[in-house]
Amino acid sequence: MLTARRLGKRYGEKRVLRRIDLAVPRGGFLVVTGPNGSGKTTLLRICAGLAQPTEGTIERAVQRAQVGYLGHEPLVYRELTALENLELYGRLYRIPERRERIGMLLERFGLWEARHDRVASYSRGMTQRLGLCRVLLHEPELLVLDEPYSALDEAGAELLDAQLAELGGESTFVLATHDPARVEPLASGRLALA
Amino acid sequence: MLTARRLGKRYGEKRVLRRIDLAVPRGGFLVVTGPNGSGKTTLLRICAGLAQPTEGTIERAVQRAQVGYLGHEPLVYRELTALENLELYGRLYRIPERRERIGMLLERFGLWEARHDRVASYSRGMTQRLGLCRVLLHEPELLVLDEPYSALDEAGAELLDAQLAELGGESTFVLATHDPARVEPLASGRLALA
Amino acid sequence: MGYARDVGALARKDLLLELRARDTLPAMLLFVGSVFVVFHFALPGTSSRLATAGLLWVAILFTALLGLGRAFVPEREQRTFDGLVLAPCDRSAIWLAKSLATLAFLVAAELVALPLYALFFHSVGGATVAAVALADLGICGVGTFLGAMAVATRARDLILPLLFLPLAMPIVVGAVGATVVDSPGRYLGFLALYDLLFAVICWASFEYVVAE
Amino acid sequence: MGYARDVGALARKDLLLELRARDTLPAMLLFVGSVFVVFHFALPGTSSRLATAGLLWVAILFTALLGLGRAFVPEREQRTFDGLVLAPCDRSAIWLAKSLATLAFLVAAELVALPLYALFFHSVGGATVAAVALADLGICGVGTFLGAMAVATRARDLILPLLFLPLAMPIVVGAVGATVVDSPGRYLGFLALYDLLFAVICWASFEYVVAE
Amino acid sequence: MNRSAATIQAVGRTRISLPVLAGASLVLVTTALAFVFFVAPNDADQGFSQRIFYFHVSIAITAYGCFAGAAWKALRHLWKRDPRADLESYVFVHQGVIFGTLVLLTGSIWAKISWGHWWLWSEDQLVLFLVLFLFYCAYFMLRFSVDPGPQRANLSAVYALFGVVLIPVSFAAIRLSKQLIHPVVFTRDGPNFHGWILVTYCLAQVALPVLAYTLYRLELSAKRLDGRLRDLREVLA
Ligand code: HEM
Ligand SMILES: Nc1ncnc2c1ncn2[C@@H]1O[C@H](COP(=O)(O)OP(=O)(O)OP(=O)(O)O)[C@@H](O)[C@H]1O
Ligand SMILES: Nc1ncnc2c1ncn2[C@@H]1O[C@H](COP(=O)(O)OP(=O)(O)OP(=O)(O)O)[C@@H](O)[C@H]1O
Ligand SMILES: [Mg+2]
Ligand SMILES: [Mg+2]
Repeated sequence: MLTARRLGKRYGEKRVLRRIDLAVPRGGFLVVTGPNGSGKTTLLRICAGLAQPTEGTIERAVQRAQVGYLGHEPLVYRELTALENLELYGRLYRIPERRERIGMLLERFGLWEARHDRVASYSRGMTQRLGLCRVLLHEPELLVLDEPYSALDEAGAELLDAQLAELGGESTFVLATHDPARVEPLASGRLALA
Repeated sequence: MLTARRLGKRYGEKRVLRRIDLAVPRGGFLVVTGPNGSGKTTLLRICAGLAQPTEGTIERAVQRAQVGYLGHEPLVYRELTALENLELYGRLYRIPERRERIGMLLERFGLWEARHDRVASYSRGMTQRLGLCRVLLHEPELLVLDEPYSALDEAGAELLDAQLAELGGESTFVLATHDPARVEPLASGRLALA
Repeated sequence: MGYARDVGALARKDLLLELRARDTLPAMLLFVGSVFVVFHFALPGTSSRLATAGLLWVAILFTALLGLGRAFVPEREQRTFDGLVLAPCDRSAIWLAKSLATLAFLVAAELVALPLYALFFHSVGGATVAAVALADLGICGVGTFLGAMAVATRARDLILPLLFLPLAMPIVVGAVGATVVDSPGRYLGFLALYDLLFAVICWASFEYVVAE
Repeated sequence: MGYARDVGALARKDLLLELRARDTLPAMLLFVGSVFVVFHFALPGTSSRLATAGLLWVAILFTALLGLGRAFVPEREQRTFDGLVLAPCDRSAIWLAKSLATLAFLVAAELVALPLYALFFHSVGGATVAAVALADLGICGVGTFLGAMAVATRARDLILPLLFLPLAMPIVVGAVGATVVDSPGRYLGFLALYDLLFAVICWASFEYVVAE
Repeated sequence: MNRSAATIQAVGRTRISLPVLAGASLVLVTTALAFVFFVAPNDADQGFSQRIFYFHVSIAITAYGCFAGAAWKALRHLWKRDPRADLESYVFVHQGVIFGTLVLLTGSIWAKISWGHWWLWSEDQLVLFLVLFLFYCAYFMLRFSVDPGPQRANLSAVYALFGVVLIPVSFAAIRLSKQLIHPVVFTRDGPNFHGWILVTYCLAQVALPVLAYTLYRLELSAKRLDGRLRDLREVLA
């Protein structure tokens, strides 16, 4: 599904990634760990196709439409409401039964009541939940999640556990986290950056 | 140190906090928990003096200069370097031996190498570390920390543990977190919002 | 068909954002309105057709620059560019939608500007309106493209006019010509050609501007 | 003394940010320069002193508005206002520092604008320079204050000119007067009075604008 | 000062009750109208139409009074943290803008009659009033683009204070720039009219502020009722 060979990335003089080899099979679940500034986000952005490696090659066996990326930023417009944001992405991804699916996700992630509020007025955890809704909206085959548990409360984290377990084996995951124990049962591969 | 009586806060029609009573003694350590959107951030902003309650009263037995607030945002300028940011705050807080202290903090939080880089190029955990440096810079008596562990790697979290333990009993803490177990040994009071 | 729907969804988002934050259109209206009012009081009534046509076009150009400078501000401030880049739509749809949204603001500003111009200076004929329409297309298309390039650099607000003004010179020449002469056909043709040419370049190369 | 150091540290930060991002000054320079160049070609050489003085002042006002609109953009985009509000310095220092930074940009723009004006239109005398200096103080002081107010609102870029222009009217009246008449003393006095009066209110009430 | 203390103070302060006020303003306005139309003599050179002057001038002064009231309440909000002052200040501005509109209307009518134009851009005084009027219109823009809360109250209050400083400064600017073309009634020698004209004018000048105050109290109590209803609904919910 995802194959990288001798990946390297540098910003100007600074080398961030060095000779990374990856092979994530379809349905695989790669957990990326590493201290702050070790290049997890950089690697995940390359996996999602948001950045290009400066060395080596990466191959994705899926279309762009089948990739879901959750980064440190929720990638939603703060001046729009949750509904409007999901509507936009729903149209762009051509989701069938768009409205129903949006409603279902908002309800599942506990944002239904707040769906008409501007995202700017959301709490941090609510924004993260909205980011998750956005990522799951189009049922991507490849999910690239950068610290998806951050800012979530216990209920939210369990919800995410359940979502990951439900999709596990079916979708392919690349997930960066500082708490690998949490996703241990699902993991099929590990990559520790240093 | 911090006394609140029948605190309430609402945004327009929406009521976020309702009849909160607080009494944190000098050297106390209040842990605030609650699900996403329960009002932790709102309460902490009120404690730090960044927001006013719409009902009830709050009293702080310290000057503004003695308050340190770490919110969801690191409150640093992304176009400036770590050093320039801390220099600015060091001047505003009139830190004696400013440069030495800045150097010490940067080294302790592992940012010394990156001190001349713009914050925009920092990883998320590095930005959080810089936010911690900023908060600790002026050795505040009242520390208001909103999910300070978020985005930190294991080493960073242990560093923060050590810092909290070192200051515990001396400074007063109000700390919001989704992982109360982590600060359990230090906690002298708990507040669970719903 | 699908392409048009993507463009529609993206442009709708920009209009909605403007409706919420009212960041762009008021500034453009205020600017273009005050330029004309001021010039009206500053210019003696008998200015040459050429001078006032030049004025009209400079006003339009700078009003557009105002709007273009803000076109990508929401994406930058809220760091949502990644979301658009990842979306399965053709990347050129992002450019087209943003151009259309900017065009909408520019046209709205001109709906105020042209009557004011007619009131204060010279009457506005069909050729002028046609020139305005054609020039608008070129200005918004090229300008949005450069705006997206400028967002990627650090000195955004310096870069945009620096790149844009030279590229807009042919538009001004053609447009002033079309406004002033009696048979503006050639000038209008030139403007249309410019639009077509640059639309094709922008459309084909926008991909490389947004994706790394 | 301590107050001055706070203001210095804050203003230094703003200048540094501008140096890095070059967001404000290039736009101001470009605007004011092109206004004069365009008017030079549009206005016949023999325009009245009053007309060109009006032009000068409108150009300065709008250039300032451009800078003022961006004064609080870093704080807003990077949400650093809280950091400044929490700092132990007197809150009015934030206003003063931001005003000084904006003033620096405005003066830099005028160092280009006034020679251009002298070149194209009328010579610039001591009274004009004094009027510019006094007006700049008022414009930047009041404008920065309103800019901080506007940041807190939803329609920022609409609000700022709406609030600012009425408040700047007395400045324009006084400044045009000082530029045109032979004995500008009264006008300069009026401008100084305006500056003083509004500096005092801004200074005293800025606290309420930034803190809840 | 906390809320309950403020309430006690409000109860303790004697206020004219709303019905009495309404009655008084009704009587005063009708008397003033009667005087304007039946008692005051025709103007020597402007004839009947000059009668609009009684209202025009007193409405203008009432509008300024409202703006001053708004600033006073704003000061109370900022200084004393009087929890009711924000709403009161807002209502004063609202009344001021309503009366300002009336100034523009009556002034325009008068201008049409005596100068033959609805509006003259060359009249600095008119433009000045328009600018001030727009300044206060912008108050609403400002207020309604901030979410309700302490910050909105602060911003509105500061703005109202700016207004009350801007008014004299603008007048000074106009006076400086040229001799007033707009007629000046209150010259240094005192009012240049006498007898019934003076009586009628004074009557209108009393009636309109009382009317404005009545409207102010009316709007205030309606707004307060809204707030209480909202609180009540919340308690029930
Ligand atoms: C700033 C608020 C205003 C004040 C305090 C004010 C005051 C006055 C006063 C005191 C007079 C009486 C002059 C006399 O009896 O000789 C007057 C007359 C007049 N006002 Fe106003 N006025 C104001 C605004 C306006 C506006 C906005 C307009 C027009 C739209 C206007 C149009 C007139 C006209 C046409 C007259 C009669 C002039 C004449 O007799 O030739 N005024 N005003
Ligand atoms: N645009 C950039 N320019 C220069 N350096 C960069 C840029 N982006 C990231 N870096 C550097 O690359 C390194 C890796 O950053 P990255 O964000 O990938 O780390 P990370 O593993 O995600 O860390 P964290 O756990 O803190 O999120 C850091 O040292 C960072 O400073
Ligand atoms: N400016 C605002 N306008 C309107 N509502 C707001 C505003 N700020 C916060 N809220 C609402 O107040 C509630 C509490 O928000 P707050 O940020 O305090 O939650 P929190 O406990 O910190 O949550 P999290 O764990 O997600 O950080 C949320 O429902 C949020 O939508
Ligand atoms: Mg990261
Ligand atoms: Mg929070």
